[in-house]
Amino acid sequence: MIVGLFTRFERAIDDGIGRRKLGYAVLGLVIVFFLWFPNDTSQSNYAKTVFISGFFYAIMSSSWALLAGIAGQFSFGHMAFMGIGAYVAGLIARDGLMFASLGIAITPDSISSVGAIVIGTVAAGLVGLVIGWLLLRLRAAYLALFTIAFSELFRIAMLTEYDYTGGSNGLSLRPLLQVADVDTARQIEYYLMFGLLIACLLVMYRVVHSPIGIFLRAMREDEDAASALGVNVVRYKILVFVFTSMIVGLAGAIFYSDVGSERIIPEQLEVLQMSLIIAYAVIGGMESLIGAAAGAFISRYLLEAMREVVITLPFGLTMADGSDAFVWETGAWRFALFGLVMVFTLRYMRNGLLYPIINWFSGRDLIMKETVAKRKPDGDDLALAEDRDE
Amino acid sequence: MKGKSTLASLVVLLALVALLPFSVIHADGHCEFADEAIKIGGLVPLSAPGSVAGGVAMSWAFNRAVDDINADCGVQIGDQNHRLQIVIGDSEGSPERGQAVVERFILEDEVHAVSGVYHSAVGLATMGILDANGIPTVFSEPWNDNVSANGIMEYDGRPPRNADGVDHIFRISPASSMVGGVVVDWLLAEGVDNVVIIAENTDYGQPAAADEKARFEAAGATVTQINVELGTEDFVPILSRIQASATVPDVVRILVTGETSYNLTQQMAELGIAPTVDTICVTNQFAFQSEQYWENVPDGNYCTFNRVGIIPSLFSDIAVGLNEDYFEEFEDIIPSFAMASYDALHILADGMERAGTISDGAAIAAAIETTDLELSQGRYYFNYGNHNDSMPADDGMPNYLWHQWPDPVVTMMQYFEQGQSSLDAAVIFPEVYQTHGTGYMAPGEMP
Amino acid sequence: MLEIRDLYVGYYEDLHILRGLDLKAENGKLTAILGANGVGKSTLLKAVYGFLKPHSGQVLLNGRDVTGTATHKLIDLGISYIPQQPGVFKHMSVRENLMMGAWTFQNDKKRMESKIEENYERFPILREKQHDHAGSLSGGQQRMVEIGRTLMTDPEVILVDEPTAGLAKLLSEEVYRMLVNLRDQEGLTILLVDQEIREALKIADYVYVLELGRNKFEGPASDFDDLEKAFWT
Amino acid sequence: MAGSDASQLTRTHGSEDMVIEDSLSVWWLLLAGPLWAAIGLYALPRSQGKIKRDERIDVSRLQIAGLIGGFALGPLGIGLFFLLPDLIRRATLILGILIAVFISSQVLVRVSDPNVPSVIWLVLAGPLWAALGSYFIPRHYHDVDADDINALTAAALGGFTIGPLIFGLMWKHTPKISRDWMIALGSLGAWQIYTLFAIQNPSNPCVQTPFQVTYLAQQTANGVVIGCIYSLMAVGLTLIYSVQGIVSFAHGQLYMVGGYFSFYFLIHAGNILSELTGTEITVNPIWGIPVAGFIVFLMGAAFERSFLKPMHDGLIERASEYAILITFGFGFVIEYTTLAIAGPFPQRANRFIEIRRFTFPRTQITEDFSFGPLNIIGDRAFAMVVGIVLIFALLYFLQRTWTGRGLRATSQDKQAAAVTGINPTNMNTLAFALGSMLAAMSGAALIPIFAWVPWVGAEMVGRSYVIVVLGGLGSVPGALFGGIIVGIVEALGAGCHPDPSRGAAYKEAFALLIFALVLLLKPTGLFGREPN
Amino acid sequence: MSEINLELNRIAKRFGGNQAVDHVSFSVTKPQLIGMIGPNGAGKTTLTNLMSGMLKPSSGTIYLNGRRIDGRAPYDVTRAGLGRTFQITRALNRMTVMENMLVPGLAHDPGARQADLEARARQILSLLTIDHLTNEFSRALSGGQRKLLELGRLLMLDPSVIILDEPFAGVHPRLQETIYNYIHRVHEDGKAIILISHNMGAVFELSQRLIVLNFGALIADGDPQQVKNDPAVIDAYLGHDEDD
Repeated sequence: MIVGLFTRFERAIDDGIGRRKLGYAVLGLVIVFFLWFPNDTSQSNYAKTVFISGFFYAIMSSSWALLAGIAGQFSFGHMAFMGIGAYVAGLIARDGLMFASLGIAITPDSISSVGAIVIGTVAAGLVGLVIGWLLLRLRAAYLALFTIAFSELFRIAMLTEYDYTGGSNGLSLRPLLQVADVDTARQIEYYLMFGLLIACLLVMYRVVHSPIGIFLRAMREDEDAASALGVNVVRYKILVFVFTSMIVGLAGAIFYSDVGSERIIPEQLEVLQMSLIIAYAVIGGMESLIGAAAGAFISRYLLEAMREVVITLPFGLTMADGSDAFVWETGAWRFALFGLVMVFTLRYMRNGLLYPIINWFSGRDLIMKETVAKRKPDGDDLALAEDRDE
Repeated sequence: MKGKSTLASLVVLLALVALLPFSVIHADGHCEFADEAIKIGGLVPLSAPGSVAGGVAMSWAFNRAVDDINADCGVQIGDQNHRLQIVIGDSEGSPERGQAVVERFILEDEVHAVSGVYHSAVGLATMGILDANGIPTVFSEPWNDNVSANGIMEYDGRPPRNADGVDHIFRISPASSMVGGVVVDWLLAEGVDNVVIIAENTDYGQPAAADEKARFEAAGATVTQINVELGTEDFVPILSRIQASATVPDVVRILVTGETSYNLTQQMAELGIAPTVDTICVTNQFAFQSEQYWENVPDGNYCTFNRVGIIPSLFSDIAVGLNEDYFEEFEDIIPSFAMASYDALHILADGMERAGTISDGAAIAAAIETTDLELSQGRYYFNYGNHNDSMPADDGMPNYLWHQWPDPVVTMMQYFEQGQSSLDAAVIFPEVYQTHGTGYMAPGEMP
Repeated sequence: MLEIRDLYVGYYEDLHILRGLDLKAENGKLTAILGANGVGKSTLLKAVYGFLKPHSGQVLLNGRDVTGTATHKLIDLGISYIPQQPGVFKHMSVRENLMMGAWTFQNDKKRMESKIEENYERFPILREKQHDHAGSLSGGQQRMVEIGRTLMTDPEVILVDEPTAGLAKLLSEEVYRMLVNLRDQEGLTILLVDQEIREALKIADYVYVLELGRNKFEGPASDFDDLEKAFWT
Repeated sequence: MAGSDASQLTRTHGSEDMVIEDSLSVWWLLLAGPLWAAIGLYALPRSQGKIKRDERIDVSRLQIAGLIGGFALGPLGIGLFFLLPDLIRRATLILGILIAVFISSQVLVRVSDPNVPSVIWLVLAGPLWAALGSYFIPRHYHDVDADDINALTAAALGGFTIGPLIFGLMWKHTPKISRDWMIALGSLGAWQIYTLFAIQNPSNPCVQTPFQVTYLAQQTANGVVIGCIYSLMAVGLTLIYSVQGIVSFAHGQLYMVGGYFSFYFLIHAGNILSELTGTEITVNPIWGIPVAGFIVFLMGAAFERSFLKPMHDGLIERASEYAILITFGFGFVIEYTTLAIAGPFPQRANRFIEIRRFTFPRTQITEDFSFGPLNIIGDRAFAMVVGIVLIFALLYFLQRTWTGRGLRATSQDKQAAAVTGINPTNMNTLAFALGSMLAAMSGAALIPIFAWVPWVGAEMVGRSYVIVVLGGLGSVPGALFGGIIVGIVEALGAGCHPDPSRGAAYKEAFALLIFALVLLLKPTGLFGREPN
Repeated sequence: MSEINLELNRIAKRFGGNQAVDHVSFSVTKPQLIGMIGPNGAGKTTLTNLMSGMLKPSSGTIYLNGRRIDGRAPYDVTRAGLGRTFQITRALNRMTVMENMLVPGLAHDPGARQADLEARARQILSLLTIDHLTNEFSRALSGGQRKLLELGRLLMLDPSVIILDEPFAGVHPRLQETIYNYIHRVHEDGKAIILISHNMGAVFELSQRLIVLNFGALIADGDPQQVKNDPAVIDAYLGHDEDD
């Protein structure tokens, strides 16, 4: 019956305003909701905190979706780039920077927190440039392995150079905001992070829907063919690394400048944290920026909500200890469940769990077939290709 | 077909959302409780990268304390009895998460007090918010010297967010300097002079190592410090390095926690570095959990370890009862942070009763400052606070004594039989606590 | 007898490389399939041998429908396949390569040994090089290893895809002689796909010429005197 | 709770030290090398000669291989060369150069002046020349119509090590740059770095005169022992890759869960036996190895069938990335399920053997040179033996059994394998299950040695990636060598890092650094097959 | 109309010991339809890959319009004015047909307005009779339609030389007609086309000049009718003659 209703609704939409417009309307409503949210006096600052960190992870996931889902560069180093942004911003603000021979001297006094964040972002971009260049030759598993190695090396260095980086005590960045009133501060932080998310999404959306985006997708589909069509694959491969590194570097530097958290710790750069980012993107849809962002937001919320499952017993039944609710501590189980969701999403809904919604609103069937019955002969299967010349 | 299955998965997703927690309502038999329960936030690490084992033990202790207090008809404010309720939050060992959870405590759960905290980084990161919101807080495990000293010190180079003169943060775990002091005093008394310190590169290991190193060096001993990463399994290369050094170390001091400390201690024993006749082994307080210790460090006999918390032979009735229950649950001896967590709730409850309020943080904090309670770890009191005219610094005392329980019992213990329960292990220092009438025993000696 | 009826095959669902092909390979005869590149000769063999699933049509072996049988099961039915790409196991010794041919009767050691011995008789050079890695052999020797491996199972029908592609002339002659021997002395049914049209016509009993996935001509090899006519128009 | 089972595990606490008799100690050790070398010299040419009619590997090379293999690795080397004669050339060269580098560096350290400031210039000059060389030499090669595959690396290494000299050499020998050049130059570079290190940091235990031989021997032994154990896990990874062409990101978790399966099996088996017989019985952890292997074999097979098979059936787009993510997710599920069931408390199984450590005592050889003591932890040595036995069993399985041949055939040529009647689908499943099984078995072999927690796999799996990439993805012997190399690198890295307080903390980083370099410079690794 | 001057000078490529392309030289100086034939393994595809930059030649030089293009990256070669198709079609599967067209369009002329490019793409697609598929994902296309899409993509680049690798292989006869038209049309536009095909009929019908490769070497180059009767070519195609 629900399905029937849905179909009728669908037809009505198709005849009338069009799904796409409806989609924009819904998106607009969501944005309005987020803009209005801090003004809801019934909500506490805590909800804002949760949202702020949700926004941060949404940036992380969606930029990873751009890197891996759209450009096809399967990197596990995303968290490390974020860390570079945050650490460099923190260290610059604390210790300054001296290039005596070049006549450049940045002293901690002379630099504002915004300046530090900018430097952190640029540093992340520079490292992204180098790493992107190194990765030109590597594909798929090798690329993943290399980026894991890179991010582990970075984490170990941050942890071990205790005197300089604060080790696992973390590094506290110079606060971006100097607002005494906690409520106001939180309000500003909320809008700052949300604005950053929207800005990042817009910029990434622009990129994806610009020639560059088309080139990136062409590269993902078939690097050789793209190259034969005149796409400078070297440039765009490096570019996408630099671009996403700068986005996450910026997000990291801002988030840890006492907007979402007041210190960055090396544990944040662990492979586990990276894997969560990836899982969010996979669950939300790793080829869609909005999907990945929403996936991160929703997954984090669910992981939080599923910490314990409390089922109030009906009919006045009681547990052995006299309470009337069954409490299941799901501490580790929720991650196991989360992993299962990810595995099944991958196997059966490769475009993410949110895909049907996005697809419906997009007004046409994007990539409806999950599987391809018609196989493209490539790689190992070249031997099967028709009468090959060489 | 396809559409239906995607629809189905959406339904499943929605069903998951619907499983959000409901609140738990207790109804205890013999006491009349007021409607408003006292909520206490318990901030403990329950997922990696935090120390999950520590978090599990602490939350067990919280629940146990809540049960005990409620069985005793809760907290009496005026003529009403308020039921105590613990809200456990998972810090994941991360300052960022810790902050978020504390905010949730304050704003969402509207807790009246907070306790717990295992990782110092979490303690440092959450103090500001807790204090600014006037939440009376008794930390039960972070060791970093700066925890709780916040009220009188500038914290990380910036003024406290809300400097209204009232500091709500207390600590009943020892500051790392206090622990280090005991270990160093003992070792110096043993006449060591060539010290190797192996420290994990964390917020626990590094400050502790720095502090102990300074003390040793002040006494003229040479110190070699070796940092290791938590999670390392194989220490043989670095231990071989110690073994190959020109002079045999007099002591190897391990400032490493968890399974990593077990691996390290066991490999050290297997390689014959320490404990030997020449070299004293001082391992981490985790050795006190003797079941786990002997399972993981079968060769660790004659290792000494520092023990925080009252020594087993002096266990009060409360401690004995706690320990029995803990043993039943975890098959091991209760760690100090579980006892401290248990005591922390009692201190908070007592403070509230004496202040006569459950919501006036300043009043409760003022009441806690004058705590005088006998609990599982001993008698609790706080020397320095707003009730005291002089500041620690005025008395030539270290700043960390602010709102710090000055008497956590820190002892040196030693196993002298393999598989020995830590309840039977010898307390060897300070002398007043010696249980077997003897100080350090070199391998082979018996009390 | 291997019979193919109205076979449609292709790599994409809607793109047929073979469009309604019919042919028969009589028992004990060498049937050659000729045609320009790209008309689907190799595709045909791949379809028969289970690498490609035919879109429609039938493959019959002695009257039994074997269409779409998985590759590894065809050996037991008595069909073997010698692909165009050298398919030796490069990092295994020659002997091991031959042994792999005995996969389907791996427990019958005696039979395996005698078959290997047969192959050594057939190709003495292989005996000499039995412990060398197959990858280190010359192209012709690799081809021998492959053929030898195929013959381990005593197949009734073998499908041969351009056996002399890339081989020197002397070696090619050797290979053709071998095919003739297999037919004449061991009575095998051979379905040969080849570009060496002259050579193929010399040894074949019956010839099919394909064009764009369909039969163009067919007939006994002797009918194809006028090569120009057959291939350049 | 998890602890409850553990406490029922009766254990014998501690153990005895075993000191090997003096007569056997150093002299035995010193003799062992030449002895095995002699055996190798005699046996290897003969064993190969029997089956090698064709004289592709000539006797003199076999003799050298036997000599060096026996000297450096003892029976292991001889056995390896016997089983895998095609490794002889490269492995001999590597081992030979390692020995030569070691000896010559000792000489150099003694003769060189410790305060040479020009050294700094040398260090700086290296990268410069390397950059120049890697830019110009390949161009020259291209211009004269020569194969420039190896020229880039060789020029970079050469520039780094001997500066402009190499350019002349390479120019002269233009088309003949081979892999051997790179090995030689790479070793030379290693030796130079070692020497610089010795000059700059003379008090380091690795170069300090009174201790270094024993110390280096000790660290090398540490590395080899742990390296063999590492190899076992890496071998599984490499096996999966060679057949399936994917890297399993669940390998660490399978290793971890293998340890737990063994642990719980030992407890329950001990309890049941004790109840049946009425006496306290502890089961030796060796029995946990096959049990854990078997269970995880089934797990791996089930996972492969349900999640990886569709990939091989062509039902999945972007298969290589799907493989990364799906195995990753599988590992995620395993880790957290284990955490939920077993709890976060460290656990450890009983000992294998009641010998705490083997010690070769200190022996005065000449007046101012002594050797020893050398310590090897008993259980570790046992686990090493388990590792080696299992790897050799695997090699035997792959080389000498039908199923093993089927696996190798599938990994070499899927189409040809199918043509001979092998079912590639089954081989895929088998490879994944076997690889997973090996991970689990190494976990079961290590649970008596390390304290076990559910996140124990993370560190180990990172190392396995290093090993397989270093050895060459898909090469079983490569994994064995890679494991030993990584073991030694970690041991020497931690043991020789100039700052002892950081050496241990960066232990993992040394291997990761090598990993990154290998990935960038030579993704096929030391023993990897060149792409066909 | 762009200037055409493609010149191959003793181009050779070795794979290990195998001489895949053996010092081939030829040049193209006017808008010509050139057929390139040769038996399997003759090196046609390798030569194509060498010209388009997918492979670096072991020796020899290639100039296009005065620019040396050998050893340059494929995108560079493409921008210099040499476009190619692939034997096995390489449509960008999860992009729409229009996006497939835009990739070369934008790569060729990054400053162009997207609307202009789209208009041009539509024109080309309608020429190729696949304009009804403009917004489909190219994965949904049939094999023949993919071929057409590949040809269409080439036109967006406006190259001066086009290499068509097996444009007819496995294409429905009805679509083949379209491809014929395409080739004629492009040729009329003043572009040189190198047509590699096994479809002899088509090659002889279309080409004005024929290049024959065998074992990597160029064995004939000239008028199709002459080449057809060249004994070396016949041998290459029909197998070794008894007497040679």
